[in-house]
Order: sequence, then structure tokens, then C-alpha cells
Amino acid sequence: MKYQSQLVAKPYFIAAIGLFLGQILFGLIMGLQYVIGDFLFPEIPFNVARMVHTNLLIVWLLFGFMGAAYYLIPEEAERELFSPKLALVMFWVFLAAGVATILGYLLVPYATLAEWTGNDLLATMGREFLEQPLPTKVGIVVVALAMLFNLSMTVLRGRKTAINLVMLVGLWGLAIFFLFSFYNPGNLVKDKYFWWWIVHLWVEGVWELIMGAMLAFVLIKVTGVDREVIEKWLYVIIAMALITGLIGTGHHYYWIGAPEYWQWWGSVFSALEPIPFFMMTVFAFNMVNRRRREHPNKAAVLWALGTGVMAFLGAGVWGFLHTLAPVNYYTHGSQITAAHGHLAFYGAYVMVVITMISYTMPLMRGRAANSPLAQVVEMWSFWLMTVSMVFITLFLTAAGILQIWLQRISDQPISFMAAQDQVALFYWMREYTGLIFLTGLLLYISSFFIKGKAATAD
Amino acid sequence: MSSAFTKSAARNIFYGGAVFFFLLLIALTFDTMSQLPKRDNRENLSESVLRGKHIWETRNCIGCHTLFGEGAYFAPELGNVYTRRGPDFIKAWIKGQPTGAPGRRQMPNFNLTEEQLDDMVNFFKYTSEINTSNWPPNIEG
Amino acid sequence: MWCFILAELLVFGVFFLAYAFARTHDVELFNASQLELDRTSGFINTMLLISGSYFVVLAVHRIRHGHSRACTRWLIAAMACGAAFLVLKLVEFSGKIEAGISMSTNTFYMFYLGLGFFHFMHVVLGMVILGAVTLKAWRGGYHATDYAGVETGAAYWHMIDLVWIVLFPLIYLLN
Amino acid sequence: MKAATFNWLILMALTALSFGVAEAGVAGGAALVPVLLATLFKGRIVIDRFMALQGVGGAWRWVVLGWLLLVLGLIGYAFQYA
Repeated sequence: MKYQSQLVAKPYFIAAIGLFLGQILFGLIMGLQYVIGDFLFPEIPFNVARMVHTNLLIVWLLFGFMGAAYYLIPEEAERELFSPKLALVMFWVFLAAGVATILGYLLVPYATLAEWTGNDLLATMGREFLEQPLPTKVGIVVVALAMLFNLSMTVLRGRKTAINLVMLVGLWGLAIFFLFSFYNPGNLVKDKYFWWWIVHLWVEGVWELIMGAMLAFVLIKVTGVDREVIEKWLYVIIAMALITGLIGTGHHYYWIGAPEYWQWWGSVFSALEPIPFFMMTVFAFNMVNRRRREHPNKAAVLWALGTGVMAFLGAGVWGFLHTLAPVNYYTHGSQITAAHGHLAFYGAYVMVVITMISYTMPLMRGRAANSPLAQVVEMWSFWLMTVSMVFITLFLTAAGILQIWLQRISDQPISFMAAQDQVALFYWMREYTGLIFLTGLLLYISSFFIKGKAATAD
Repeated sequence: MSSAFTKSAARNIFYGGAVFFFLLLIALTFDTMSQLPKRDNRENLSESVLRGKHIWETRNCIGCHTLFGEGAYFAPELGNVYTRRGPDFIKAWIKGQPTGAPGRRQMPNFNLTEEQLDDMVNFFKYTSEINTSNWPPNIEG
Repeated sequence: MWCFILAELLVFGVFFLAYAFARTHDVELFNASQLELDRTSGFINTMLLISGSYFVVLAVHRIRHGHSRACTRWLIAAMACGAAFLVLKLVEFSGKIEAGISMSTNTFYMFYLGLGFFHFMHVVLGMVILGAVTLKAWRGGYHATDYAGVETGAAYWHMIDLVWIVLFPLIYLLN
Repeated sequence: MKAATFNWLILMALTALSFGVAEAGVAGGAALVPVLLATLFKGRIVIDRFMALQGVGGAWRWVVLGWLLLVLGLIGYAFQYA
């Protein structure tokens, strides 16, 4: 850590991990509701648990991105953050808004919450992932703009590198596309069409820029490979990500009322979407193999390699599995989608944020790397979480295939609920695996509290 | 051909490619918007349907159900529920929740008025008439 | 640049094969719709792109000998071919649009208009790239020992030509 | 220089030939082979001479030529067995 103001990243990362734990707990509740339908009903109906689960995911990833941006941009720009105070204030605003929103979900019926928060003035709530009340949405915009102002001023007055420019472009894109969340036409087809301009253009567009910048930053630090080489890779990867991902939006337009040519455009371009993720895997391994130094933080290197591989598997391979229109016709809206969603989010975004946390946290706590024991525990948590997420994905895939067969393909299709009963075994297995994931997460959190002499490069 | 691949070339490809494909997306979106009137059943977007959509949103139905395959995968697809179940069944079903059957998935009771129930039914009727390229594959959704 | 060119070739290649195999499902429709195309316009456009490519080759040849002015002239000639291509293509497209044809008319027209428009935008992009190269050449920015920029721009332009060389027989001629 | 002009003339001639085949009303399998061969030949000229990939070491030339062969081959297959 070279600049004092980079420390503002710390509360962001701590909040991120805390909310991550919350996300997993609600995930377990939902997983149980899949098999014990009336679990916690009516206190926490499934839709509330799910809203909390997905919203916490988005919010903690945003905390992670913001923390990462506040850490890496000053270092890349080679100057202190424009206003550390503004960053801290925004942290508390965002945390308060986030917590208040989650409490609102849990304590007040959703319709009442909508009424209290002015949803009748501008109806934006009740769409998947965009369930936040109007004040929260406005809050997100305010926090994002304040952050962008802060970071842009820092970069403008400092050194402009590929990494901080790509990070900034990614964050600006994130903020701009979020504005579509305020557009909610009564025409359902239009509503859905532009809803994807947030959801898809985030996760398969601008977020990939943020992810690439974070990964490149950590790789430069832990491998010591020439910046020129890494930044060139970064540009090529994110160029491919946008070239394939922008028109790849079309894979969401097959069955929502949009013209049928999207089946061609979406299939062709999204069939190519695994390429940037594959390049990312090659990139991470290539750079680590060409490393010029042994960084004492082995855990961070493991996370960096892991995110390369798991992003490719989750987003690339599992995405490709059901992205072609003739396949998607049967898999759309089934547990296959859930399987893909879990591995893709974990592999691409959860792991890259943890990579960043893993690399920066020891530095912010005054050492190059954690003690060997703490690192061993952290690496155990890596394997527990990663392997259990792979199995969660496999079980959901199995559930999905069986569900599709029973409900959509077989000669005597059975109803949705009847099919759900038939695949319950896989839901149970998913739930048990989820407990292992939780164990891994708890182990990860505990690794922060393990003391000992800092590891050194050997 | 001997030219080395430089970082600035990579950067230009990124910015150029991003702008190029974003413009292409906008062009396709423009065409999509011009084609939608033939497919999106907008002529039946009555006041009642709009109210129904509002109820759909403010009860967070998407948190359990899917609509055209999008949403949560906990409860049945509703884009075609009008054709699958018909108006009377839908109303009776919503009113009869929760079933309270032990161990079964439960839907909350939203205490909708008779008029609101009609709005919901009209909304489902409207969605079932949108041209979704023959999706879902069968009536079970 | 080359990995970008390969990526582009990949996209076009997938689209071409999608066309070829989509056609097997409805040969009659494809053949009938294809007859409605202006084959002569496609032919002239092919000649234009080939000539444009040839001029670009000459431009590279000139700059290799350090002749900036001659290089600039040939680049301008190439862009003129590109511009003529765009005009002809626009005439073709507007004819179809006036006839009420769109990408949603049928699968053939989805490919004809979609692929055509996609390629059209590439020609525009190619002209932007050639324009930048021309400007730099005109200002004497390239030399006999330093002309990588011209070669890169040329490679992209040839790629667009190459794609059209496959596209033209595929969509206009073969039935 | 002269070689380039010669290649250009060949490209034009092959294009005219393909066009002529279609204009003459030759259709189906009879047109498929000559037109695809002409296209293959044209593509090769653009790749090897214009892009000047011939003589360049490494995989680039073969990747691009391979693309051309694969695409044309599969197009031929799809048209032949439609």
C-alpha cells in the first residue's frame, strides 16, 4: 500500500464479507424451502428470502467493486484519492441504505413497503433483481455518482494507466446502465427488453471490465510481469468480452416477444462469449507461470487462478450449454438457468472480489501477506467453497435436466409442481452442499483472525 | 504483417469494438421497436391490465414465479397461466392461499379485492396473447 | 490486430454456416427470395471491393518505397471504392425497405439484411480506419522503414473484402 | 506491382465468371462446384497475395486459409445435401 487514502477500501471490504455471509444464510433458507415448502412460512416467504439473497449478492459485490476501485485507482494514478472523506461518507450512506432496504424486505409486506417509499409516484419495484424501493435506487445512483466523481478526479490529476481507465469505464458503464431501472413501461415486452440492458449489460458487459481490471491489477502485483504485457492482455480480453457480449444480449430475447431474428443474432454471438473467459484463464495461468517473483501471499495467487478457471466454467461453459436458441427453447427458465447463475456469479465475480480482498487486506493491515497458518486456512476455504459450488451447480444441472424432461419433453408432460417433487433428491443434495459452502465461508472469515508472523517469500 | 501487436493497437480495438457493437445493438433495438407492435399485443393494454401489472410488481410475484421464463424457479410459469387454468381458477387459487398443507410450498394471501383479482386475470390474459415464438414448449410451462 | 481479424472471421464464418444450414430447412423459400435480389448490384459491389483491396495493396507497395503522396492517393482511391460500395448497398437496402421487407419478413431476409448490414458497418469501420491511415500518410507520418500502421489498416480492409468474397456467392449466387 | 495487377485481373475475371454462371441460369449442383472453386481461388489470392500471408512463418496463414476452406467446405456440404 503506497497511499494512505487507499485505506478507505477496508470498511468496504469488511461490509462486503459481512453481507456475503448474510447472502449465504438466506440461500440456505431458500434451499430448504425448496424441499420443506412451509419452512419459516409465513415469517419469511420464499420470495422475500430470494429477494434478500439476490439483493445482498448485488450489494456486496458492489461494495467489493467500490472497495477495489478505492484501493487500486490511487495506486495506479500514483496520488492520494481526491477525497477520502467523501468515500467514507458514501460508505456509510450505502451501508445504511442497504441495511434499511433488507430490513424493509424482512419486516414489512412488500406492497406496504412499495406504498411507503413512493412506488406509486414512479413504479420501479417488483422486477427481478430491481426490487429495491425508489429511495434505495436513488441512493445507489447518488453513491455511484459521488464515487465516480471522486475516482475520476483522482485519475484526471494522476497517472492514467490501462487498468485505472478500464476500471473507470466499467464503473461509469455500471452507473449509466443502472439508470434503465427507472424505466418501467406498462408494455411487458418493452419492460423486459430494457430490463436486460441493466442485468445483461452489467454482468456480461461492464462488470467484465471491472473484473478484468481487478484481475490485471492483482496479477501485476503478485507476478511482477511487465505491465505492458498484462495491459495488452487486459485490452484484448475486454474487447472480446464486449464484442461478443453486447449482441450476446440477444440470447435473452428469444422468448419474450422480441422479433425472431434475435434467435440467430443471440445464438451466434453468445456462442462466442466463452472466448473472453477462456482467454482470461489462459491469461491468469500464463502470467503466473511467467512470474518474476515469488509473492508471499500465496492465497491471493490461488484466488486469481481460481477465478480464471471458474469464470470460464461457470460463465463460459455453463452459459454455452443453454445459450443456443434451439436448446434454450427447452432449458429457458428451468433449474439449468439457476445452475449457470450460481457458478457464473461465484466464479466470475465472487472470486475476483475475494482475490482483491485477499491481496489487499494484509497490506492494509500492515504486512505483505498473512501468516502461513492464516493462508493455509484461507486456501482450505477456497477449496471448500469452490468445490461445493461446483457440486451445487452439478446437482442443479441434474435437477434441471430431469425437470425439463418430465415437464417439457416427455410424451406425458407433468405439471411444474409434480416435476418439482420428482427432483427433490437433487435439491436435498444441493442443500447439504450448501452447508459445506457455509463452512468454507466461515473458515474464510476466521482466517482474518488468525495471528502469527507474516509469511515471507521463500 | 510483420507489424508487432502493440498495446495501443489493443486499446484501439477495445474502444473501436465497443463503440461498433454498441451501435449495432442500438440499430437492432431500433428495428426491434419497430417490429414490436406486431407481436407485443399492445392493443390490449387496457387500464385494467396496467393495474394488474402493478399488482404483479408490488406483490413481488416474480420472487417465486417465472413470467416468460424469467424470475424465480420456485413456482409455476405464469405467462401462459390464463390458457392453462382459465380466469375462474386463477381467482379462486389466489383467494385460497395459503393452502397450509404441511411441508408443501406456500403462497401468501395478498387480500386482493374482487376488482384487483379481475385486473390480475386481465394481465395474465394479455401476457398469454403476446407472441413469444411458441414458448413455452407445452402448456405446463 | 490479427487476433481481432480472426475473431471477426469467426463471427462471419458462424453466420455463413448458420445461413447455409438454415437454408437446408427451407430451400424453396431461400431460392425464391434470392431471386428477388439485385444480383447485378451485388456483382458491381464485389468488383468495387476487389478493386479497393487492389488499391490498398498498391498503397502499401508505395509506402514501402517511401512514397507518401502516392500511398495517400491509392488509399483515397480505395476509400472511393468503399464509398461507392456503401452507396450501392444503401440503394439496394432502401429498395427492400420500400417494398416493406425487413429482417422479420422471413429467415432468408433476416440473413440478407442482417449479414448485409453487419458487413456494411464493417465497411464503414474499415473506411474510418483507412481514413485515419490516409491522414497520417498525407502528413508524412509513415516512412519506408516504418509503415506498420498502413499494413494493419490494409489487413483489416482485406478482411472485409475476403468476407464479402464469400458472402456474395453464398447469398446472391448459389441456389 | 505487376503481380498485384495480375491478381486483381484474375479476381475480377473469376467474379465475372461466377456472376455469369448465375446469370446464365445454371443452378443447383452444376453451379455449386465452379462457383465455390472460384471463391476458394479468390480467397486464396486475397489471403496469400493481398494480405501477403504467403511466406509469413507461423500459424497465421494456415489459420486464415483453414477458415476459408472450412467455411466453403461446409457451405458446399450444406448446399449439396439440402
